Amino acid sequence: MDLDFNLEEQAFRDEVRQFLATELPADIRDRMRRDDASRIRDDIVRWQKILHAKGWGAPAWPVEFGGTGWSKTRQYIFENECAMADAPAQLAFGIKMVAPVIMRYGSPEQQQRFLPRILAAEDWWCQGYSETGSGSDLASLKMKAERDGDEYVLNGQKVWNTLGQFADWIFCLVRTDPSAKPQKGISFVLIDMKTPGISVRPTRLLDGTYEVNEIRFDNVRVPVSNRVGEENQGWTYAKFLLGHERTNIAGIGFCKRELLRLKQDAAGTIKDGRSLLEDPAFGNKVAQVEIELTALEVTNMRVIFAEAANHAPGPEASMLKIRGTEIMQRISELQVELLGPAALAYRPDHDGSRATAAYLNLRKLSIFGGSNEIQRNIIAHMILGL
Amino acid sequence: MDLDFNLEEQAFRDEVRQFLATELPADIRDRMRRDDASRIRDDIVRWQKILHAKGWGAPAWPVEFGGTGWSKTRQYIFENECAMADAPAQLAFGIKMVAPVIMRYGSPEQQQRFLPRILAAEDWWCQGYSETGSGSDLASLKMKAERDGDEYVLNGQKVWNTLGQFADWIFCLVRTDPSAKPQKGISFVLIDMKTPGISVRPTRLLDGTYEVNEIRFDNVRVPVSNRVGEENQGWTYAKFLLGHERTNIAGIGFCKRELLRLKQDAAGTIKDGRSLLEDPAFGNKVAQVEIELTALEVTNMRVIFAEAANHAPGPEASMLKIRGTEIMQRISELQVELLGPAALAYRPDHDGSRATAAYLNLRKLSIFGGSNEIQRNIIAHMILGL
Amino acid sequence: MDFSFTDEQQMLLDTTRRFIAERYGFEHRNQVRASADGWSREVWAQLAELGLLAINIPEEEGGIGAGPVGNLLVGNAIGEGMLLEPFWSSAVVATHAIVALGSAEQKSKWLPALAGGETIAVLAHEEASTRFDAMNVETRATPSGDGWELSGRKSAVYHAPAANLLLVSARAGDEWGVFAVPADATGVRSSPYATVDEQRAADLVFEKVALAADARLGGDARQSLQAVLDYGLAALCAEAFGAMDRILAATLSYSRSRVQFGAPIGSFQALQHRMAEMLMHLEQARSMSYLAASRCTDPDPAARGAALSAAKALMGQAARYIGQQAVQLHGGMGMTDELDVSHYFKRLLAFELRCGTTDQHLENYRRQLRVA
Amino acid sequence: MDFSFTDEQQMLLDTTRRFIAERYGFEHRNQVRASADGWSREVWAQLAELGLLAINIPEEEGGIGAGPVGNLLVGNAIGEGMLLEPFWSSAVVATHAIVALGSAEQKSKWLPALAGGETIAVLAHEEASTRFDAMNVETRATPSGDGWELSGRKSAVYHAPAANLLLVSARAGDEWGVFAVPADATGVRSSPYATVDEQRAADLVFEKVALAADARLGGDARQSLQAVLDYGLAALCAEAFGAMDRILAATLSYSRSRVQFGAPIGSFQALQHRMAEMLMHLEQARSMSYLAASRCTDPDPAARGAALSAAKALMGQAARYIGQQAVQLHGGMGMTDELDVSHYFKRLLAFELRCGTTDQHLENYRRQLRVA
Repeated sequence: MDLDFNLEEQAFRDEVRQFLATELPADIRDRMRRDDASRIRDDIVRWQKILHAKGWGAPAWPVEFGGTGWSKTRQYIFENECAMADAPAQLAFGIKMVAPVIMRYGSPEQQQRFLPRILAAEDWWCQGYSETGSGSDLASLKMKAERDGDEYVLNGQKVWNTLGQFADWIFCLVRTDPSAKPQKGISFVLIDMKTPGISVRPTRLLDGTYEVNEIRFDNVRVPVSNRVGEENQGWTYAKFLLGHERTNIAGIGFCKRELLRLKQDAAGTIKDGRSLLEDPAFGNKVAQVEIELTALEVTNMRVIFAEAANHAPGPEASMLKIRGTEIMQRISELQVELLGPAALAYRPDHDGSRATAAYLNLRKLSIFGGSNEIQRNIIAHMILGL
Repeated sequence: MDLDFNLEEQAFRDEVRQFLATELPADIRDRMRRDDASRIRDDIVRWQKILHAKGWGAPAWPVEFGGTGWSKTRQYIFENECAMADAPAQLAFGIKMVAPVIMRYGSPEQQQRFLPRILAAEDWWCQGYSETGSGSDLASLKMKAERDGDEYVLNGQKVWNTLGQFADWIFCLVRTDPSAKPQKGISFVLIDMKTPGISVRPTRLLDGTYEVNEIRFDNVRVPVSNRVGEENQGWTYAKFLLGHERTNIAGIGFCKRELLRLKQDAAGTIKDGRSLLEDPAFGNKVAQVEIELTALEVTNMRVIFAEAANHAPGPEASMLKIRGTEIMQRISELQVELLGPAALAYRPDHDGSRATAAYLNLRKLSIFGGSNEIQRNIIAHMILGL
Repeated sequence: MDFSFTDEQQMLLDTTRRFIAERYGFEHRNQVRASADGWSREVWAQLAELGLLAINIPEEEGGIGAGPVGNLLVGNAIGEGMLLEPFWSSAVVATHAIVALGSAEQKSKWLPALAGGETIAVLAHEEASTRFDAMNVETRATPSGDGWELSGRKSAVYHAPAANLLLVSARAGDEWGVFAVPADATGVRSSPYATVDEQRAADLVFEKVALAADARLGGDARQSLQAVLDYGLAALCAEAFGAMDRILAATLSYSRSRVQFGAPIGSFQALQHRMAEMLMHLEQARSMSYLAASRCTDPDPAARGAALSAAKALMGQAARYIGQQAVQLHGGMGMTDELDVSHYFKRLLAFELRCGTTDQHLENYRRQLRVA
Repeated sequence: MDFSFTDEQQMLLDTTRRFIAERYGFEHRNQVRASADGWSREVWAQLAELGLLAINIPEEEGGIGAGPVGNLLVGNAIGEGMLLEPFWSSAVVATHAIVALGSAEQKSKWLPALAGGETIAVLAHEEASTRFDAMNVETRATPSGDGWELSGRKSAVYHAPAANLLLVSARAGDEWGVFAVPADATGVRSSPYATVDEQRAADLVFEKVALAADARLGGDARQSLQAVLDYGLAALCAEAFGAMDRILAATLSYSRSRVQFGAPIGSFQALQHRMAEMLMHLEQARSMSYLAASRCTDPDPAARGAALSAAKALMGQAARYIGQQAVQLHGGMGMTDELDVSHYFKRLLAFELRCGTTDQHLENYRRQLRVA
């Protein structure tokens, strides 16, 4: 048993750090520090191109598709170092979500057509899963895809589509057999966002930002060749995708970065002649969350180690998701508490606003990607066997 | 709106305090302080006789049955003052549980026979409700009562019978119609504990005490005249009883007494030159629980006021039960935390043992009288309409 | 012990609720919120007409004199409607400050205009330096000629952009003072901004602002200023309760209608227990809003402070729990600007931070713990 | 990064688990617990025979030298079986103290007897004065003739009633010392008692106990004493994890078989989510037990202390949550002496209080928070 990275892993970490120190553009990093630039298309695209140029565009892909071929451990190190260096997160929808499905279930043509453009940030992908009546209960989705010769005719609506306002392509779960049981009649299709009949309406969120969209499909015609895998087998691919989405779901790097920020700010806030980091009551709260994060870091490494030892990503990811989001939300709460009344101001140029905006926005963590309630169901059923 | 007791209520409170100061025997009070004497039969009986002599033997009974005829507010004041003065709690099974049922549904003969002896502590009553397979799901109880002429023949087993090892009488829910729906075939019977065929086995608890019993009934013959109300209507009486059991369910007086004890002990424990009451971390925990208790005290008074305004005891009692038991368990936790390693010793003569024994014993609070989970179901169904 | 309200008190609540139901629905509020000022002069005039701006003016001064219980009930309704108008700042705190501290001349000068809505006043008290000690004011008033010269900074003053009259707390030698400053006086600089709960506030700078001698409200305000703050805090608690009550109602309603896995989500036991927990927080918060109203005029500053800190701490915790769970149970819908839920959520977040944070009030309460 | 165990380590775990399964079932444990001593000399001899009493003795001293990972795995099994024998006190802490501090003579004098089980030793360190500062020892050793005179008081010394050798921490002038004292030495008074987790402990008084010069283990123990305590704490964490693991397993099993309202209680969503929460506490605790084992021999006292305080604080919280919920989910059955649940529950309560409370370790951790 050894909880530390070995020499080879340490050398890799140093290499990543060095790369980030020299190659992450200062303007992007500064935007990330000031406000969360992970919602800015240009920054994400520019950073992806830089990573791609280095050969690091797809940390989790095998080499044959242009990926790095890195071990799980290296991927974990890489993502955490990027987050800690204030690099924007790579756009998951292409690299982490649709690409693994295309690699595993797509045709050679689909692989050649889509994967290189994802890697090079030439296509911006988004996800069409949830519908108004189908959130946690995804399998109840209703969007229709009716066969008409070589085409599907799509009608319906998708919601909670993240960053789709910038998208070139969308992958959707659609119902190709309305008569089958809910999970049986679903197909997985790739849709060019420029196809006539698609309309995107951004949803204003509580923090004032536009991050998710409602997308309507009115008689949208998509070539059948854009379907991945077999007709009516989409649910299988969706579940496969879910497993991949959950790599690094704990967000250790993000938590560490924001915890450091919290500690720095606490150390700079003076109360009764000492800093809030030294204040017993507030300091204990910071200590508590740092301890929990320390434990989660070890737990995360244990899960990676188990996966590497030939286990597929399992329901353990649900634990990482719940605890990771709880910790991130807790850190965010403490950032607001630290500011106190200064967190009331809500304007872009006000120091307090970053923490407040993050607090509002990060409520999503326990809702999306399978709500934390759904994750608890998964733990109860899949791990505890209840 | 006035949160304070009015002059008449204050005068009553002072009268109760004065009575307690002079009439509560010092040896009983000291046993209560040293160890929880509410499990000692002689102390409870002696105190009940003193209360009875004063005319205060049954605070909630109407005058016609020898009760005080006090308002809900006076009952509340009385119970809290008694608890704060370290008086043993009155035995609920007779005074608060079976007596209201007998008053409402019993025959005049039953009323004349049982009520005066309850008041005078001549009969010790206990409750026979739960069975091995019927805890939260009480209506599934199986103990049989078969009619044989003027008698019922009882067979079965009751568990979690509190203080039944001292009992003269037991009231039981028994199944008189096995073919009816679970809640329909139940009757409410009164049983002399000296009847042949009854055997009592005390259950050793985690704190080493004997507080509950398993009671077996083997062909126990009980006169039909000992049935309260109608045959097969017992579930109605049980529900009626439940409402009465829940008066003062929050235990404000007990919480206040134990909180005061906690604060006194904290004030006497020195760390880094100041007391643990002044220690920011520990002091905040004490402050938190005192604040919650303050709120619950107001909530409790609101419920009493609403009941007095002609509403029956409602599902609001579930809130009082949950929060009251949470607060009491929290105070108990803090008493153990305050002692630290001194709470490890577990022997009657060791200072630390009282808090530790209480901590172990008080786990029951969230389990018995309808577990806190069942109370949350009640709130969801009866108050929130979910 | 009496938890009933008088007919007059009940009428005050009904009047305010009816006004909000008829004139301040969620859609109308959205329009107000999107306007340049972020609040409505028309609504303000209507509040004046209904007499609501006079509830903190004693009857002998021509007002309604509804006192803390009036603020409790009107505050509930205002929180339910999430009013954006400067009611709390002007009609509660500033009005009460003038009633409590002002001379007869000052009262007759300002109270009628406050009741009529022509004068909008705010108490500018909090500063960076009052973060951990509400009385640690650094703004100073120094005698100058016949009057005073005022210098200092105030931060996050709610509704200051709407005000034409600023009541500024300041040290005056060894004493405390509250000074009336016209919002357009020379030397007053205001940096206005929107707050997280969609209201407007400003950071204020006072640079050698020249004031006449009669600008000072009363004499040494050492005790009375804290009393005014406590009075205002009780009213803020009432508002917060109204918001909590509504956000839970919205959650219950959503959970009954939202179907997933073939059943309303309100039928899932884990969510039922969550909502039961929310209700308990709500009822404990209600009790504390009563306690705050009952004790906020207690002449004993220690007893008053303990009760108000207890109320603010517990209600701040309830606001967080209820608010967060309401958003959570609404799922993605709770994150959108479209439902009222997210707006209540932000109002409750602001409540946590205003008039002393939850942490600060818990500490205040701890410092007065006694073995008694 | 490697979470695998060597074959030797795995064998150690299997050996201990098999021994407990075969010889230390719950019924047998009940008999041991009811005995006068409260532990079994027969079991102790068997542990010696299996080599388990030698796992903290280096191979070069004739032991097994299994180190922290050995303690992690054996500790897990001991916690699972809730052993009542003085394993932790004698075979882990006291043995390690002699290995770490003792001279060659002292090692060869005591280690074989410790491995054989004839010598049972405990480290008597905690006093009333060490409650909030583990190094604030008041017991003193003063030079006397060729040797020492020892005076002071030690409290809640686990397994002291079983020990024939006491290792007593004391101030010796400006230095720290650890002194070997025969349990029956003149001037030693012991007040033995049962602990809440059914083990035995004693408060000890040393009144001018005369010791030979060679009674002192090593020289100034300022650093090494803390290192020994940390080493022991990691092993205690391993025991606690074993108990948590079993009490959750018992709860899962009970919730699958206990039927109420026509369904196993494990099918109720609110309880499912509770058990999911218990599992997350358990897995976080497991990680921390690994961290404690990994860092407990770190030569940097600050890094070691931070890791161990983090582990103890989090595991103490997990112990409380898992323990309380296990009892709760068992209903009345969880309160009885009859099931193992209540015994695990008490073992976990004791864990919270031993070797520094949860509060104290959280504070220790806070004090070393750095912006780095």
